[in-house]
Amino acid sequence: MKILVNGDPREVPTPCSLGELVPHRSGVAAALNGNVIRGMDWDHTALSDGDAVEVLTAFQGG
Amino acid sequence: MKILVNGDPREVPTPCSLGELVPHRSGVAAALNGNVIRGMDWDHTALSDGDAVEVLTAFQGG
Amino acid sequence: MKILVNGDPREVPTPCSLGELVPHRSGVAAALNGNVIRGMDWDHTALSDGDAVEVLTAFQGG
Amino acid sequence: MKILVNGDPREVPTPCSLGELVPHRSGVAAALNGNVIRGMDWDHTALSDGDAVEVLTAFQGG
Amino acid sequence: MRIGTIEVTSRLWIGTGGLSSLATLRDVIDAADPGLVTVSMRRSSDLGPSGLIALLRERHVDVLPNTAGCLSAREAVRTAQLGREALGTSLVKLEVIGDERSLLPDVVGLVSAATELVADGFTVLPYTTADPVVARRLVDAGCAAVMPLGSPIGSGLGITDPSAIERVRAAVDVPVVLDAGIGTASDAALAMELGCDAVLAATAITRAEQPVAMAKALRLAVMAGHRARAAGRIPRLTEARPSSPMAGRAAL
Amino acid sequence: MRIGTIEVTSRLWIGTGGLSSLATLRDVIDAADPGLVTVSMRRSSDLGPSGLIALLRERHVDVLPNTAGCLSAREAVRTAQLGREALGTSLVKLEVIGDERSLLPDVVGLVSAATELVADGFTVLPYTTADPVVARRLVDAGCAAVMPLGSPIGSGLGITDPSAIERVRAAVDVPVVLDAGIGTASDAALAMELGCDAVLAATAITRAEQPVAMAKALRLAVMAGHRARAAGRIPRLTEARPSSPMAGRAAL
Amino acid sequence: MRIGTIEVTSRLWIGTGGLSSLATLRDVIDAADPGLVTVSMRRSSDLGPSGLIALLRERHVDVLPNTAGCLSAREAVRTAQLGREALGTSLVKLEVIGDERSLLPDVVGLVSAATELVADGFTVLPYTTADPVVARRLVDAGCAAVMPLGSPIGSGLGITDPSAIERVRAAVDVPVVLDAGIGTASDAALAMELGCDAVLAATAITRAEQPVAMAKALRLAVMAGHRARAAGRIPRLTEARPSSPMAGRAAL
Amino acid sequence: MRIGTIEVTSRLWIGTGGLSSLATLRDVIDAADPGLVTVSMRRSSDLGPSGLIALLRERHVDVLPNTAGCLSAREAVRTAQLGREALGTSLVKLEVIGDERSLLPDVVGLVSAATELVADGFTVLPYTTADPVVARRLVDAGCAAVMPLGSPIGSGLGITDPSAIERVRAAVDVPVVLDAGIGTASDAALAMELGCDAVLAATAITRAEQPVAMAKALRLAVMAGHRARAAGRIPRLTEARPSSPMAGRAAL
Repeated sequence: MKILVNGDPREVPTPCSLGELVPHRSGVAAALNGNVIRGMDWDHTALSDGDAVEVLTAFQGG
Repeated sequence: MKILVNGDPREVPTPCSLGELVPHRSGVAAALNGNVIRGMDWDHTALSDGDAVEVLTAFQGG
Repeated sequence: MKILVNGDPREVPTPCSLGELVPHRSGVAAALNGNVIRGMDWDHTALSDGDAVEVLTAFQGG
Repeated sequence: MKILVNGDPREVPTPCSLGELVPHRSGVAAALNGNVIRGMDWDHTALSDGDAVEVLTAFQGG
Repeated sequence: MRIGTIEVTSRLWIGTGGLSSLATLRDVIDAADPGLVTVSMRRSSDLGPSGLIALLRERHVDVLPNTAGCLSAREAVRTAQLGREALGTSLVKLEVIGDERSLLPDVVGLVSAATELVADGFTVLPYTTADPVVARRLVDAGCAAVMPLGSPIGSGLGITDPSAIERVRAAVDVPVVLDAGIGTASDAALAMELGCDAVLAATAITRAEQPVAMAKALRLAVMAGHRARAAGRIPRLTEARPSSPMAGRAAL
Repeated sequence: MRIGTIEVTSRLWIGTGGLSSLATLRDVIDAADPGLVTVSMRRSSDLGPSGLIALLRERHVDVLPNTAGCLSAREAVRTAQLGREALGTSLVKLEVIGDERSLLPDVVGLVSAATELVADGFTVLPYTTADPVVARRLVDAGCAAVMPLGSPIGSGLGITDPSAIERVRAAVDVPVVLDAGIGTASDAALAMELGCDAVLAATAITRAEQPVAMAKALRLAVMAGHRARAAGRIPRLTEARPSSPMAGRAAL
Repeated sequence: MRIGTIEVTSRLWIGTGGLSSLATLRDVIDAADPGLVTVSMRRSSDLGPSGLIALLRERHVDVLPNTAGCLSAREAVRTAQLGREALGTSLVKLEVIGDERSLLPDVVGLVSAATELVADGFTVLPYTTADPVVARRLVDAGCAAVMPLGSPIGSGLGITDPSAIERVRAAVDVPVVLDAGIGTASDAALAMELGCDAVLAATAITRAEQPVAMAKALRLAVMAGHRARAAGRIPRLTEARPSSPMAGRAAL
Repeated sequence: MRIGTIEVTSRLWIGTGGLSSLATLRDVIDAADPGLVTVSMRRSSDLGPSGLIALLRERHVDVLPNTAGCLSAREAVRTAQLGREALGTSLVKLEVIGDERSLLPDVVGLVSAATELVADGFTVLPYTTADPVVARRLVDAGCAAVMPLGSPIGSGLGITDPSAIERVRAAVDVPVVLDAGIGTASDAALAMELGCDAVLAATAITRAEQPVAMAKALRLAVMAGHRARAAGRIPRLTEARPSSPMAGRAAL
């Protein structure tokens, strides 16, 4: 299926969980369609076609 | 009956309308128990015992 | 003879007075070799070869 | 004889040198009638009646 | 300039608090030729109109009732409504005070009170901080002008942060009226140079040693500052720049 | 005010350098109504008088020749003498420049040049620093006024140290004329509020986008500042002070 | 000082944006010995943690994620939540930007976002205007500190209105941290003298010609200003006051 | 830095007037670690040396006798000579006071006294106005440093015209020491940022509520300002400049 990851379209296998999409647990955070998903919930958070996923980490900033 | 006019207790005859209490129409405004009453309504606004009436006019101010 | 007028060399007949060099009397002032000469004295102020004459007037200034 | 020491009149024996008047050599300086006298010269600087002597040292100051 | 439905010509507006007598106020009004004159709503001891109202009618000045002293949006809204009833004008200088000591506005309460009064048909002129974001929120809420403070009411400290007033000016397209802090003529001129459309002066006039003379001075200052902005001032340079020609100097 | 033998009525004085044409200068003069107009002495290419002189006579303005650009007392004294010859006035705005970059005065050379010119019968108006001690020395030397700078010539930075101007004002009893640094109307008003008797503006007018409009603005500003000082401004307070009565507020 | 659950010892906090390399950031951190270090949340290209996180852990500094660039309360709240997830801290420097050009906060949106985040268990440090009334509203909403701006982010203009910072200080009893505008050491010292508990410097360090040297300078400046406030400065006098005794002068 | 024949390491110099006891002065000296310590010459009641001299020798500090209170060049020259005799140093902080109320220097008398003392073998450090032309004259006369005032002695007003100090700095290549006006740490840091080589603080320390703590604060502030200047501060911008990246923001 096709999803958006950090604004870019990406093809992922079906089914696919947020945990499978994002290999790391520490130092990153994710939002699915605008809703923040806690790390503990990633594995049982299934992605659907057209989902928008944001994966953030810390960068230099004021 | 006893009412409060500008914070001071005052004895008025029963019945008594707001229009009877406040002789003037121009240059003043009145609120009954916190609600602003338009001048046109003063005559048919009956006062009740314990009412709080505020009668204001314009004073020098910044 | 050769003199300097406002910094520029100029050939003038001999003899030549400051008054002959400078036609005007009003709105200008003159210095001969650094010394201010009053207008009344221009006619009997003879110029010599190599003299430096400054002739000034008023310009826009702060 | 009578002299002025730091503005106050004082009776001193005759003769009297600046060195006899001022026991110390270090940390002080002296002027006789407005003229600074170097320490080496105090002993052979004789005081005369009416002399004004200033003896200064260092005080707290900005 | 246009404020709601009325055309305000003079760019000096005045407050009336602090004068000893109505006679002096009359002279101040004549000297200031004010665009608007603010008044506050207070209890009438004889339940009748004040002599002030008669004076303002006599001098044909447009009155701007304020909500001075109101500490909540609710109190300010009701005071505004009473002002409209008593004076027959929909104009209101909206003040929601957030701190009784500094008399600074509570901008959160201010925005909500402004929104309510606009819906009730008022022409709202809010006394606010020199904050361009709040100013735009007030304009979005329908305010007819914004009145940023130069410094605290009655302080006479002038405009403590001119860049903030410039930002407010750039942020909105309604009239900007400098309110509070004016101490003397140069403050009023500066306000106009920063792009304000008018200046409101109260204490600066009423508590000056000679109120009438100060009113005249501020009237001139506002005109001066307004014309100076239009004339296009020279840039600020860190270096000197000769005002007399360097060329043609004599050798002396 | 009285400057030497002549009575100067207008408190705005102007410099004439930097304008593109005499026609504009005529309009600037009419708009400014200046008390004195400064000119500089430069070489005449045709050995004759400049058109500027004709214009100043036509407008009946009192002229104040300066010694702009002089880097020594000697040069300044001679330039002053040439100005007197050419213009038939004993007035001189004395400049002894100590640094060609900042155009700041050399106060040591200034005091000696002033002393020499006073002895020669001049009415000396020295361009000086905002230093009260130097100002008093200049007055002791016989100067008819002192002209402290607000900031460097042509910088438009206004008055960088107002307290210094106040000290000069307190130090002398001759007229104090703020010279150099004026950028716009509020600067001119402030100068007068600090106690100056007049303001000299050159670049602020001549290099403004619209010189005539700025001349008018500065004229109003000088009047405003002069009246404001006379009116007695309110004190500066660190706290707010209500301009509306606290008493008589309604319970709403 | 105590910020929520953690004890912050150093009064200099730093932002990390603008440095060319993590190596320089390491040296800056060592020179500044910062109480807190701010970071921003951005998209991870490889969906993994940044090298910055590793560096901060290596230096054992407490991290303060911000919501820089968020233009609405909603966006700021979500960004705060993502910061908490990624960094395992409940601290957040809350920014709700009201104007993309001046980067000034939207205080109305700020108060509502702060309220929501406090309810969600965050320790909220809001970037706000130097407005004491807004500051008190933020504290009433449960914020652990307030971070008023001295001047616009990255401007280096220092503290344009010191009296406003003093009013914020007087209005709240939580830590006040000067945020935005610091240009150099004297600005940081002044912030502390006005009563701030700490100073956050970002651009002042990261864009200085020598970031590490400036970090050291600001660290000293913050200490100097903090001690100076505690030492009780002399009053400002308009007159001079001799520092040497007038008595005992010689007659020479 | 080198002052005449001696090497001065610390950039904080202190005045000693105004302290209640020599014991406190000892602690102030230890906290300030001053490069030079100024003293004034006064009449000795017992015609012997003061306890102050013993203390200064005990702490091994270099002493800088001043001519405070001298109203003429002649008086200052003689006082300098007496200081040299009493303290065995050729250093002198030369003060020629032109006005007993403002305690501002008489720069004309100052230049002539400096010339005379240099010829007499003194290392002259003149207390002067922030006038670059006078500063250059003093250096041409052979002065080893210049000590411009930030604001009147003991006023605590800091540096009222920073641009003037910058001009003095640019005008001379000898050490520039900010003298007079320092009120607190940020003033001292600013002086160094403007390019001064050292700061002299007297009243700021001696009349602070806690002199020893303020001495420490000023010592840190001078170091901070000195390092900040070397670090190269960011430019002042009228616009904001983001300190967090705009790229990579999430869509939330």
